[in-house]
Amino acid sequence: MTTRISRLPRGGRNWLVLAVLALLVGCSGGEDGGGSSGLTRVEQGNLDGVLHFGNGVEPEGLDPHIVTGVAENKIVSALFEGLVAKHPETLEPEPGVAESWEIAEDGKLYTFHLRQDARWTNGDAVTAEDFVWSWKRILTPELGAQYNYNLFSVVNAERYANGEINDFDLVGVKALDDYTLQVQLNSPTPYFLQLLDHYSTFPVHRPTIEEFGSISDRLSPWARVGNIVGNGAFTLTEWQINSHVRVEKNPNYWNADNIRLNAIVYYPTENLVTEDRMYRDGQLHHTQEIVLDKIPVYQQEIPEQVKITPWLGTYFYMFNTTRPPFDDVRVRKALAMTVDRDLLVETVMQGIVEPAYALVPPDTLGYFPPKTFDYDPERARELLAEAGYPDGEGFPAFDVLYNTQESHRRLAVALQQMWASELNIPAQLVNQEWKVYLENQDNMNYDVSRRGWIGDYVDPNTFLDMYVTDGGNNKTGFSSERYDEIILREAPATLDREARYELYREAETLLMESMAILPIYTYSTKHLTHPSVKGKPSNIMDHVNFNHIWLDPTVTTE
Amino acid sequence: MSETTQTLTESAEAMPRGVSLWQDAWVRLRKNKLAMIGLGILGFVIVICVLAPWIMPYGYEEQDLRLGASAPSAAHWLGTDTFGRDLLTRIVYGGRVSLMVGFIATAVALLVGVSYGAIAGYVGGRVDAIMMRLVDIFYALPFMIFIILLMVVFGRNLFLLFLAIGAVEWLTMARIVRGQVQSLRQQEFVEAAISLGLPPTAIIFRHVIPNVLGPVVVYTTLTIPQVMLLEAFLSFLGLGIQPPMSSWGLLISYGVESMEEYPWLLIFPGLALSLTLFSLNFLGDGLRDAFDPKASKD
Amino acid sequence: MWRFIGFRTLQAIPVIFVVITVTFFLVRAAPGGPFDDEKAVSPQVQAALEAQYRLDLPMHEQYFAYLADLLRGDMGPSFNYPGRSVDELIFQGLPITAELGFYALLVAVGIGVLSGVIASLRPNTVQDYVPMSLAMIGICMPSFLLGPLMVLVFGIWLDWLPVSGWDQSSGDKVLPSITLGAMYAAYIARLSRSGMLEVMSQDYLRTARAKGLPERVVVIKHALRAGLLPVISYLGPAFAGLLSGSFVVETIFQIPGLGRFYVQAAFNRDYTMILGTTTFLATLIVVFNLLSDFLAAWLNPRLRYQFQKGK
Amino acid sequence: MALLNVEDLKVYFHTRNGVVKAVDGISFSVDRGETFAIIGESGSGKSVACYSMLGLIPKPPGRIEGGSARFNDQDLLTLSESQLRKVRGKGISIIFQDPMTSLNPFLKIGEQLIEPLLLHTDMSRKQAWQKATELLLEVGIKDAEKRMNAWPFEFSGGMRQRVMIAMALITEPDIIIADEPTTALDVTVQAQILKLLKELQVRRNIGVIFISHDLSVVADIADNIAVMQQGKIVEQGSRDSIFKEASHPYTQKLLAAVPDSEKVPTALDGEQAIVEVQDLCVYFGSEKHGNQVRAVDKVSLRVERGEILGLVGESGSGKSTLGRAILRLVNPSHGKILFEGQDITELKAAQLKPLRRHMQMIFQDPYASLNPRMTVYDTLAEPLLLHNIANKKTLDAEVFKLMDSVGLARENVLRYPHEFSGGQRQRIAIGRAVATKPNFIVADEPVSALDVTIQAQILDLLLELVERFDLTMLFVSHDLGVVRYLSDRILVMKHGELVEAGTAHDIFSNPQQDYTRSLLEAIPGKSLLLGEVGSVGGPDR
Repeated sequence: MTTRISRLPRGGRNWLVLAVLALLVGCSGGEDGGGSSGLTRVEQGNLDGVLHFGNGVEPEGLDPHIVTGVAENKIVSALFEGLVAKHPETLEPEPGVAESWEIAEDGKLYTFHLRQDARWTNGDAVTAEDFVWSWKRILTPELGAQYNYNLFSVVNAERYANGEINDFDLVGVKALDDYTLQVQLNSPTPYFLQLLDHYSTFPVHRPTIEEFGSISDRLSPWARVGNIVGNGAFTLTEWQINSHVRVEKNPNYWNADNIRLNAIVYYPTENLVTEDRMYRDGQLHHTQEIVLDKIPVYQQEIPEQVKITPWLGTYFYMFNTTRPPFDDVRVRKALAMTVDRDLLVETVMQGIVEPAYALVPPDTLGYFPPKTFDYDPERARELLAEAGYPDGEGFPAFDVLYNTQESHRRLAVALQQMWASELNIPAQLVNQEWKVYLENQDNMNYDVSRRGWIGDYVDPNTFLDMYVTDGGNNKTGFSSERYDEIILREAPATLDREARYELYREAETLLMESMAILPIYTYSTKHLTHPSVKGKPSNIMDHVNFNHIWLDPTVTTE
Repeated sequence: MSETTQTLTESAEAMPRGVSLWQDAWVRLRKNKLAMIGLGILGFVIVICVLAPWIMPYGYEEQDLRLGASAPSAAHWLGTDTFGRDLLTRIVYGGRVSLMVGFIATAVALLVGVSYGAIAGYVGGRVDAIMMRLVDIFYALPFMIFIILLMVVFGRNLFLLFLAIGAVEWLTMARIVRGQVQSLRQQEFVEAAISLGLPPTAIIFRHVIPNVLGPVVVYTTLTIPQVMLLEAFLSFLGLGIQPPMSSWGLLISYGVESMEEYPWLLIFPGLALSLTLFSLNFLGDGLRDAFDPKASKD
Repeated sequence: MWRFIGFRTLQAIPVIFVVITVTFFLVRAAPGGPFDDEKAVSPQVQAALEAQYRLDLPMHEQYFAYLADLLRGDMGPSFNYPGRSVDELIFQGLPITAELGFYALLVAVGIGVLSGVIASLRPNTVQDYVPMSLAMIGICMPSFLLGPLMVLVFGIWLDWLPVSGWDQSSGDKVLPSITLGAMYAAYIARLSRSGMLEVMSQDYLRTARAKGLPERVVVIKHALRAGLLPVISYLGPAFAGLLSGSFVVETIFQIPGLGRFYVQAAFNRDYTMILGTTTFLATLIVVFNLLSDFLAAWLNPRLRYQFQKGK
Repeated sequence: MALLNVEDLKVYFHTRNGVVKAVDGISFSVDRGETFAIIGESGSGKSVACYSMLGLIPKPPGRIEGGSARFNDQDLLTLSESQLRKVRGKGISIIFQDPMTSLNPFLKIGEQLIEPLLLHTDMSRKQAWQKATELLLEVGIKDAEKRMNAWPFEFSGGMRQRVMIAMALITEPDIIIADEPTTALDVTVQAQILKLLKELQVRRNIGVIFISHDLSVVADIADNIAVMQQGKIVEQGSRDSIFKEASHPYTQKLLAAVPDSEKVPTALDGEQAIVEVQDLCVYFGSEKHGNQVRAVDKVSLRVERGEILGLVGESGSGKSTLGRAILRLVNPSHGKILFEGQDITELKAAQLKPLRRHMQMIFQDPYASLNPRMTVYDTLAEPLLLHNIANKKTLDAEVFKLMDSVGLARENVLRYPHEFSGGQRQRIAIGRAVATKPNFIVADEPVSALDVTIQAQILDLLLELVERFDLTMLFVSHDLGVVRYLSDRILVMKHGELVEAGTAHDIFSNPQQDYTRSLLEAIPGKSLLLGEVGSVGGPDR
């Protein structure tokens, strides 16, 4: 027999080895056998108290003062805790590191009383001085923190951040003692408490940061596994880029007894189809998105797992009001009035969003925007004729800019057709890669462009302050003295909510009368959530408070 | 004597003057059944695509949002997409783009790649080394950045798309041709051409390139599908065609996203593409044989 | 032969240098900067950010500083992942992509060679048409279609294999390897078919048959080696292509490999990362092309002979 | 009962263009110890007949239509493939024509040698290796033990053919089929191989079927000869009867084709030489790396106007390189080349172009030297147009004229090279060379790839053209017989150097060098050539 084998031609032996190797591929794979135990990852997670969370994109980092994205927020808020937290459903402020706080009559002076049992993961106490130093850090000009403006309502914060003053003692944040923090504001800022749950205001651990670099060092590796010291309910244990981030329960957390999750695993799920398949394969408890076409199917088959909730954000198009023909308000109005939002919402958007006729979403903490126009193609044609383009004649071809994404494309295609059939004007769709799209917007190098805005906090201001003259996010050329006056001076100084909202309504009416933007719909968040996930109510901020979540192993989808 | 001259001129006139390799190839191609079927299907597809505006009952941009995505029916033979647009119409119009991109971009790649590879392979030595290292460099440059830059420098139009695609695909062609030419250069008939006093360009284009047509044709049939799919990717980046116009590559990539809900949106564009590519493949094999005078007789 | 190796290796240096230089200026010429975001960045912050990454220096100083760092083996910090160096990210993604590429290559070679050889044994019969048609389908089936399709069939409907991941559950390497290898399998099938057809008409096969060898031995022992030479020379470029072209597959299957870094870096305008991955992949492409040239030479006894004699 | 008895063998090829009767009812027998020669042109069916018995022809399109081939009580034609495999290599072995391509370049010699032993006997690898080594020694390969581990490319053509012979003998077969085993070899090597074959046959008492197109090759070794033409045996008999009493016209033609006369030197006026070469050297590789090859080493010669200068030598002697260097197709390393008195050694390609019209080349291999994708018309028209000899109007007439002068039928004008036989192709190549009405032609082995009957025709054509166009020719060949037939003067080349020069008569009757003598010794069928067998039918040219 041995001779037989040795007689096998040498070339043949080589190929045999290769074939066997090829077979081995089939048997290779990971060591921890999710499949071998017969349980899916979700089922196993339910037993172990591990939440598998589809998190959209890969986090760029976990330094609260540097990161800017939604995905990062979900992780950072599990690793750190600010002065206040939000109720998972009502979003009302609730105690975080601060046990309690007082606000002075004029609404400008906040005094926070920090809980004495708050600890960093290394056991150090969390003190008021930590907050002062942390805020100093995010305001340090050399750090280049994009979200430093969240603290600009604090006295002298903006001047410090812009390098106009160098003495941080002039900035309105003081540690009165280890556990008392006092903040002085420029003006009563009703949403200030909400900002304190934003990661840009979170405390960071000074010794750790200084161990790995200076206060202004963006590139230090302090926020990595093994280095990072946080004060949240969870602590970072694994982070493999493009694979997953794992956080585990922090035993030093002051409220650790009431934290019911043992761990959370975040998955970057950029590809929606992949995320969908992962969910269906029992790999995820929660998805970041639902593929639009699948919504009717899931609403039919697994309605209890489909979570669709209004979101504090508006999807709109903006006009370049400095370029003809869109420098003519009648043209802008004509375009806005020919968009059949009800039809769009019902068909293209699968009925999951609400039509929008203004910038601020309705019922933003009790604010309702004005409705200045309606779907009226008849009137639109008249306006267009008045502007000099009867029946669209002579209307130049114009570009509709949008960044490359399936849902943007769908909407643009539908709008293009509406404009073509109702107004007989030729829109050309231009999709561009994200950064190119941003650059063209910044340079006002567009005719009409798709845009969206998600509120940072629940207040009309987060939308309306975009359109002050020459505001960094304006990008339309819209400019109104009265508008600027309201947004920059009158509204911030107004303490009464109703009076303030009245001012906002006036401003928004100005904006909509000029039709610098063309609102289309109010966003919704769309998630698939496994029924075993408890304590995760939906809210308009898509805010997830992991401290309240728990998994019920008795619930299955079967 | 005068009689001989007479007959000579007569027969000279009777002779199909300048019967070229191409005409001959056509004669041989006609005898190849599979290739002719391929050519027939391809011709049919091209004719339909060209005539689309006159024979299609719907416009490619005509929407019926309320209808949405519907399965094949009497009114819409291949169903409709999510905008209620007739899929058959969109496939036919998409074919115009895909075929145009496929043929023109491949032609660009062919032209550049074959000449470049032939020159490098024929001249050899230092010139060859430099030319091929240049190819290496092009291979290694980040394609994505290159495309994004093109978009900025030239704006966006179809011509640019062909250019971009051609710029990528000629590299492999150049390599293949160079390898072939290197071995052809050693052949005696090239030496014979040199001894006749033929200048190098004439030798390359008359003697060398016709003899590498075989592998070139085969690689070309492999390039066309790649080019068509690349077009979809470039359109995705914003360099190519824009909605509501579409192409097979784009239709397929959209179809993938909803393949469970609306399978027809994937299947029919896929079929159109495969059918065309199969025809091309058979035609390509046929052409390879047709350009090889030896292959015609068994 | 050693001279040849040395010469070619030396040639690789200017190639890589040119690639680095061109890429360096190319990425800076591309529209959009690394810090552009939907929310506007204030000029002060923008300036601070640029200072952190040396972007405030004149272009040529940036360039020479980068070269100097590179010579020390430091590809710089990533723009997109603050706190991580490009070196670290590349060497995190590389083993995974290399493994994926290796399996894909096995799939490609296994399936490709097998079907190519089978087809070549009886040209222009069903035995030829069927595998070659499959190869044609493989060539026109893009991975963005094949991947999701296989996931749907084998992952969801049949529930045989995991739908995503790498090294996380058993069998999760199968689908990505096949998806990535399919196109190359198709190409190799065509290559090996034509290679084999050429060899099958060689005189020395007639010699082998005249010895009374069974057809199986004639094919395996005498024909394969020469018939697969074109495949061998293709392996180098193919493997380099697999490494740099794995982006789609890595995205579909959630694989944390190099391909995603390469493409994401371009989208994010992560200058150092683009440069790092490009330099790295350029080196790989050059190296694998060299290797496969050398391998092909090694398999040719005449060249190997010269090789051994050190000429 | 003879060892092999073939009766009425018929092999047809069924192609799309109809049935080709490749072998049409032939009968012969071969006995132990007998050398049976089958002679015929290429395409006469001689190889097909032998291969078909062993099932080695492609089926389809080939099919055995009838007859029998009895060998060891078996009819080979009725055996199954697996039974045939036991005969192949064991009972009957084959030596193929071209040793360069018939050995697998990717396997070591030893590996290939022992393959039949492992297959057909119970021998262990070690025993087989031992036996193969011994056999290599027997076929005249020195240092056999070491050579077993060598690759085919490390052997010269003659050595490879020895290996092929050893491989055929290794299983001790009863019959060896030798299919043109020496056609691709140099004349001196050919002689050695023929001698070896004969010795082995006698020593081992086996039957040999020797296939050749050249009667002179088998003149010394064949016992019986069959002459085949178009699938049929037209004449069969003992060697003597064939050579002395050939009755069939085809056999006579074959005999006549052997060039056996000596050219009477042309009278030369001895003025200016058309080509003068001084101390020409062509080196390949470089000295620095120790791989320098001195292909041509300090050669000086004159080609007088109007003469045919023969240049002889074995392969590797540098004769082809010398020819190419004179035409500047290979760049000389040192030395000087004068053409029509003009120094062309340093001229650039563009400067050479007008001169190229006057100096042309005919290549050895008409298969390789014609562009397979150009018709006769294109091939012949190219030089005419390039050198403005014809314009668009006169082109057709000029092409036809050329075809007439090289003896190509006009109706073939639009055909491709592969549609022609070797001889016709060489006519095309000659047509191309004379198209520009050159003064000087280098003919590099123009007939060595051709069958012997065709050879004679092409040689006569060359002579005729030389006469008609007043050509001067450098005729490069390894075949002394051919050179003698054609040349006014002969140069003998060895290892890149000229060793002897003289008129054909001088060289043949009174060779000065041992090397020249050994070349003369090796001429096959010398007996025939020098009339030892006695020339029959007296070809008198």
